[in-house]
Amino acid sequence: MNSESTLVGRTRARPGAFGFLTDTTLCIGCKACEVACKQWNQLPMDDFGFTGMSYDNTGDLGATTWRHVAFIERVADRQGRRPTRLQPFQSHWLMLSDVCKHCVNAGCMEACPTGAIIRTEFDTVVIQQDVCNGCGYCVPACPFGVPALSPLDGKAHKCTLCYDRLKDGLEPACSKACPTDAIQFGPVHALMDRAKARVAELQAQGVDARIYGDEALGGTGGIGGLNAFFILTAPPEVYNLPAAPELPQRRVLPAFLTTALAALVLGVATLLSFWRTKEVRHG
Amino acid sequence: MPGLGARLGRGGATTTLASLAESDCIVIMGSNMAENHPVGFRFVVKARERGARIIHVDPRFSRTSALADLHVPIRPGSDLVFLGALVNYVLNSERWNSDPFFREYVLHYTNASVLVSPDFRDTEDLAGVFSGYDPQQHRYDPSSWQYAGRVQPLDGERWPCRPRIEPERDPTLQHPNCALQVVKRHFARYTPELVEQACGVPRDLFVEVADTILANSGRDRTTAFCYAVAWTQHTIGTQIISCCALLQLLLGNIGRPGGGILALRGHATIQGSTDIPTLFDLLPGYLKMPQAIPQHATLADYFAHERPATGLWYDMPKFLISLLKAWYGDAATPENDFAYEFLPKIGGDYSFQSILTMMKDGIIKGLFVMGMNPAVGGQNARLARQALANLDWLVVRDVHEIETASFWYDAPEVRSGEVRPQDIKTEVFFLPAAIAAEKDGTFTNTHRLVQWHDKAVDPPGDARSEAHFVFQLGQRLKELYAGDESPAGRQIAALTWDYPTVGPHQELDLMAVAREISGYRVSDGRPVAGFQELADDGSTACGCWIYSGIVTPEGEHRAKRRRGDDRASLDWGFAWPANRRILYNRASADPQGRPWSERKKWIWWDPEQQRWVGYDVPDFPASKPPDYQPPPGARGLEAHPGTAPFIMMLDGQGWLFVPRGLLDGPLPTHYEPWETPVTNPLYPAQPRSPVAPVFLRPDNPYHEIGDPRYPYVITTYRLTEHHTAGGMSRWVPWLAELQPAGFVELSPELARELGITTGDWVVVETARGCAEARALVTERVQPLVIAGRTVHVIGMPWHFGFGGLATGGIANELAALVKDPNSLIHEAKSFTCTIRKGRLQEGVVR
Amino acid sequence: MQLLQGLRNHIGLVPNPVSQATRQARSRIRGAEVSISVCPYCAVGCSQLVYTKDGRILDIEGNYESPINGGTLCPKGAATWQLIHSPLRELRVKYRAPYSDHWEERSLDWAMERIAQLVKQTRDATFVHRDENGLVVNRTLGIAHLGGATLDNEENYLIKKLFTGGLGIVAVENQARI
Amino acid sequence: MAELRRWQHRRAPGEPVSAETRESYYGLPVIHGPHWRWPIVFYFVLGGLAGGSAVLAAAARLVGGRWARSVVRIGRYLAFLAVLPGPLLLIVDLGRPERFHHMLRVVKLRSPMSVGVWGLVGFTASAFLNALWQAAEDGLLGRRGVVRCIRRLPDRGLAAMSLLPAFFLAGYTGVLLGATAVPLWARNALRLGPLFLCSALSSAAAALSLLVGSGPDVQRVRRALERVEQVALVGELALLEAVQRGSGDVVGRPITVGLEGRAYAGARASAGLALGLHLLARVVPRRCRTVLRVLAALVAFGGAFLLRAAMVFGGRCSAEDPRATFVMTRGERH
Repeated sequence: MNSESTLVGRTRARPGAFGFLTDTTLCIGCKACEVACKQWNQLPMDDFGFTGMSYDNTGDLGATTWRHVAFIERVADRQGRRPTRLQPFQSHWLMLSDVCKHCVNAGCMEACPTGAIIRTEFDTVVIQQDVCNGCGYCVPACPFGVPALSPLDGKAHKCTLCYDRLKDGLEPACSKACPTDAIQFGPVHALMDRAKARVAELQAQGVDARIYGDEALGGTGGIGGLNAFFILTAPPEVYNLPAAPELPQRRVLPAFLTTALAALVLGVATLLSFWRTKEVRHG
Repeated sequence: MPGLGARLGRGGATTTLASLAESDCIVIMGSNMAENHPVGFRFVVKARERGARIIHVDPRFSRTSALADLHVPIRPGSDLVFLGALVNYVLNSERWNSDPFFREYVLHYTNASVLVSPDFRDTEDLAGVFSGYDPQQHRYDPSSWQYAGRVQPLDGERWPCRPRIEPERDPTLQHPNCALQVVKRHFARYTPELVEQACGVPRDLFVEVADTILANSGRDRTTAFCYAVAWTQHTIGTQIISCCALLQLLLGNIGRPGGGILALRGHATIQGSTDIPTLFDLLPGYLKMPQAIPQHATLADYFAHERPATGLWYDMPKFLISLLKAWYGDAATPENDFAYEFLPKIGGDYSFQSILTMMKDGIIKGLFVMGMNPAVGGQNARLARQALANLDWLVVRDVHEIETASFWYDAPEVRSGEVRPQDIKTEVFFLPAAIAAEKDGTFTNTHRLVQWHDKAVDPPGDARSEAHFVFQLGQRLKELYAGDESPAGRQIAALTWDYPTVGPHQELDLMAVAREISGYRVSDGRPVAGFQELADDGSTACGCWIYSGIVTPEGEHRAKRRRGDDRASLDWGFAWPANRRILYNRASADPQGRPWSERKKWIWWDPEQQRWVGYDVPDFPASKPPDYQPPPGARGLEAHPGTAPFIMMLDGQGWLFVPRGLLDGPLPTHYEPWETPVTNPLYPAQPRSPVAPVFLRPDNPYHEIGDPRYPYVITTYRLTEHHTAGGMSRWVPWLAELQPAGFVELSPELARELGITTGDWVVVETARGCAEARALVTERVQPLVIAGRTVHVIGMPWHFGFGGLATGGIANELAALVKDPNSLIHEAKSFTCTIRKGRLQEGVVR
Repeated sequence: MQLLQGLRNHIGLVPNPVSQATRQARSRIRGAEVSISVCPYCAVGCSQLVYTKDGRILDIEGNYESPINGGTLCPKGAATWQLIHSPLRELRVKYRAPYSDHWEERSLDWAMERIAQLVKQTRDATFVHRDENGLVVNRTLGIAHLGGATLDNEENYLIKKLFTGGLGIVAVENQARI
Repeated sequence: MAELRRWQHRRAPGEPVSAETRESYYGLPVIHGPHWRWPIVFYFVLGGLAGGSAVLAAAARLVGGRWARSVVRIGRYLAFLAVLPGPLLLIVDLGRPERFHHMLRVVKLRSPMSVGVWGLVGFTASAFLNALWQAAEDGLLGRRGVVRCIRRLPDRGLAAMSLLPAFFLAGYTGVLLGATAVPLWARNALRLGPLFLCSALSSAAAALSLLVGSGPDVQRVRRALERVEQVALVGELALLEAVQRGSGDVVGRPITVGLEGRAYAGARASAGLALGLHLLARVVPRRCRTVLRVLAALVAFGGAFLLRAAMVFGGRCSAEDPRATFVMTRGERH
């Protein structure tokens, strides 16, 4: 087991992997990423309504929403006092643009029984729409609740990290649109270095900043880090992100072993019962 | 716009968005920049990354506040107290009085040293009004506000102009009547204590803001102010803005990189539609629309009354006569005053709100609406719809079937059965409009930058550009009036209206219009290089002198230039005037013409070349040396010394004291909003603006001050996800889903009192009407303690209406018709209301 | 050999079987024509790239070259494509007769002619050459115009020129007033 | 938002929206739950029955004497018949049924579903061969040459061969659930396989003991089946208890309260009851025994069904509960 410190900022991303750095401290919650994504990928409007969840009327990533901006109000303290002197950059009204994490080891991909979900040459995780048959196993297999089945075409959908754009050397739609560069696209290792520097700089200014998506936080439990990672200023669960998720397929082998063991026991019992059962004497 | 214009010379933003990145401190007040100008806000974030301090003064904690270092919650409508207190704090601060920079800047670049007429009386002396107030007419006679000095008439002019004034000055700035001392006395009572009492801002917080601004202004540092309509939309909006200009002049922040005042505007070319105004009181280039008064009877009269002897406006005849040539061509001759008589003369106030009442009162019978949605965006929306229903005919041009087009069958009162379509006589035409990507043309952005947009495709179906519509309409009308010798017939006949057309829809060639706007020599049609080439003898034509030269003599449209760089980007688009990016940038150098500091250098005097050089186009005669002194009797710009950055002003200086140009006083004074729960702590006898135009009519009732039936302050605003009255966003699925319904933001404190839960339906009510919305209970809104009592604030986005995908109660149902006397802009940022849990009858809001 | 490779791509702990469609995937704007536009929403003036193929707009995104937006857009700007292709966008002339309770379809030409007639009628009925003080005013108060801040400068110019300069319509206003 | 599934969301007058983000993000789920419903429940039950029957048939064939042939015969037929609807149920459940064959595009050892598909194929094949041999043996296929060839197949070999896929089919579904982010399943990843195995065997034994009907050795057969059933039931009971305890209050909530909770309790009760009835059957007069045994079998079978339903639907609830996910994913930092 590695100690915390060696895991911080560490990712097992392959060389040449591309991803996102989403820096919440620069995010103004404008939702340009949501719309730019829908525009490029031509995703339809969701079934919508007023949620009253601050300014989040999207709620969740889904089959037709591949970027989702979460809004968490932390304006007043428990006594209801509002602050006036604020910490540098985003504070007191937390906004995070959530997206598929493109895990280094992806639960959805390992679960997919058809091979529809693949790892591309950019080390991103993509659902091949010509293959997916909508079995839906990737949906609960994702520790972050990213893929979802679409009622429109019955297939699973999620962020492709604009695979088609990357193929033509174009930047993904969301990071390109982001007005404040809160979403940055690039080689994962370069982004991770940038993130570490940024976090250090923020901490020097007294901001409780942290990276979400290294092997210490978010990219844990065999996931090996997230190619789309984040800089947060609050515990991840505040943003509806699991702190230490686990790669579900880690449990496959142990589970098969216990099952086999049970099979052995029951098998022996069954054999015995047919071998040893004696004739029943009447009277 | 007059707010900046009266003190600096031009109404436009003095700086650019990009320049914000060089600020050391950015004060965002009267604006929710991150939400309404997200892309502009990236320069604020850049500045923050470079260590700048970001201060947001706003009643609500918004997405802008979230990125700020200081959030200062302030009572809506008390901004001027806050700004006035800043002025007072600065004037009495140790730094301001000890650092020579401030004295040097103020002494040379402002009118601090001029002596004000001894007849002038301040509001402090007259319990809330300035001298010259006529309580019957609710108007000011500004004669007592003038400079003390010699008045000398000018002669030997081709066109007459106003006499020239030689003001007396006191370079020591000690004379009790010098502008600086007058200002000092005027603001003496604007103390941190008053701020706490009137704005609800804790004393120490105010002091921190003041110290931060002061510490970040000076020779080597600059502070910028960003404002938007939350300053404009008050009965004293112009004065709030002008108070900011006054403050920035005192701090030496005007005309310098990272300084200045950035007006953040809401529509693609709202700046352009003011420069080339679809406004009743202006002609292109901020020339005054002639009025039906003897002083404007003839062209000469007009100049004698409007044309100053000094400053750039001395050239007014060149601009106006070139405009007349552009409009009336050969029909405009020296003999007939260049067809001046064809220019209609205005006889009153025909601004937006008055138009609504004139429609309702049957004076206006036909209306064109192009890309606007008054049924939602008009204050007292019910009255606005009644006005529409009283028209003979209505032409609406838009991309979606907006409320203004559908009111006759879809309005709340129609749905509720109160009114039946069969009772509405209006003949309605809806014409589908084209969108920017479907037409050639230019927009002028918030910092005066004119940019060309290419036509990518032809508009679909019957959709056409406004250019197409207006051109076709003009042609048909010219035919209809052919041979008509009546004055009406002669007027339209005189108009030049022959433009080449292109494309399948006979769209007219926009370049031809652009050339006319830019100006050309009448003899051979060659484009002029700039307004310096315009003449007052009819030999040149120019549709808008401040855009003059936008088409080069070679025929290139400079708004099509697209070579940016990381400084002024002089080759990206064209910024009026004459492609100057930071206005009054002469002030970025000291009186001797040297940069104030290496860090803040922008333009400076180069003794070798004997001209002004630098990163920007000098907003100053390029070869006028810093030590130039005007000869006696000099006129126009010749009359300005080499140290006068404000070339549009009479004396070339920024005005701390405004002798002319403002209708509600030479100095900013705090008056309460027309509807307010509290009284005016400064002038109990004169709580509200003495000259605010009001509409006293039964269909536009007002709330008394402190009316117990309407105890809460309401402020209206916009959201990132929507655009103005929603015509371009509430019908667009990707935007509609992000903010799908109208809502009201209120504090948990108030919600607890009223038992309101997030998601509940609530009804907000004023004497004008009521609007239904969903409740959002949030700590981002907070009650303020004003003069010892708690004042609750309610916030309501005004985007929503009954049409489109994202619907909601119309906030403007609640607002009243009442406005600022200078800009004639309404007051929607602060009025009073009440709110209750529940709904209006079903169906009123989908 | 290739077969082996194929097998390896389909059998294993976590095989990675890339489909033909995935191999051929390309961005839809490859080879499209680009025209440069300006965002029609707020006044920041973001430069937009409009990608078209055979007369159809495929995509609208920010222009990296712009010193203002440097490729970025806000949600409204990013929705410009849908503003143009909105399912609710009106593409036909609609006419509502006085006291009628329904829209009627009319041709653009008919509407233009009818509007021109109405303008002349109203103008002739309300045109004032000299006001009560005998001053020449050459104006009509009978017709008004609203809007302009969302149009082009050239269009504002034409509106002001025709309506005010040519027809004497003085009640011409836009959003700058609100 | 109609689409949003809030977890026990309550709002109070005057409560600021910030209060809704203290425990969780507005009570919204962290993960997406599975879409699985009744088709999958039935597939699980039938899969278990098929697997179990095949195991029993094989065991009976391998070590049981002639007396156990009824189990072999019925077991083989039942295994084959019970597995037949399986693929159909799975295909019906697909978002794009016409693409069911894409399942055979890869063999992915890390994916229980991929492995499961191949296991299902293998089992169906072996079940078919076993049933075919049995049919030939029973003369259901007449006396043609082909049939003679079939009968030459090594009967014991077929039986032995069927054991592995049989156990696999009976148990892999538990592993499949365990290899997800659904808290209830993930927490019990190691228990679900064995649990499903036990209930598969108990339900199969119960089914067979009902079907063996009458015959010379029926008593002996019944006893043998009962032994198996009882062992399985004991294991099932133990595992049910372990799952409940192991899940804890938050993660275990779905199998404690609500409809799923009742189903789970029902599963446990019926296992216990079935066991009890068998024990009772030993002491009561002979004529009552049959009734009790029939009863016990029915109860056990029903229990197997309730168990699958409780786990599938319980998993759906579990996925909706953000707190359950957080409990499952608490790192050192929390």
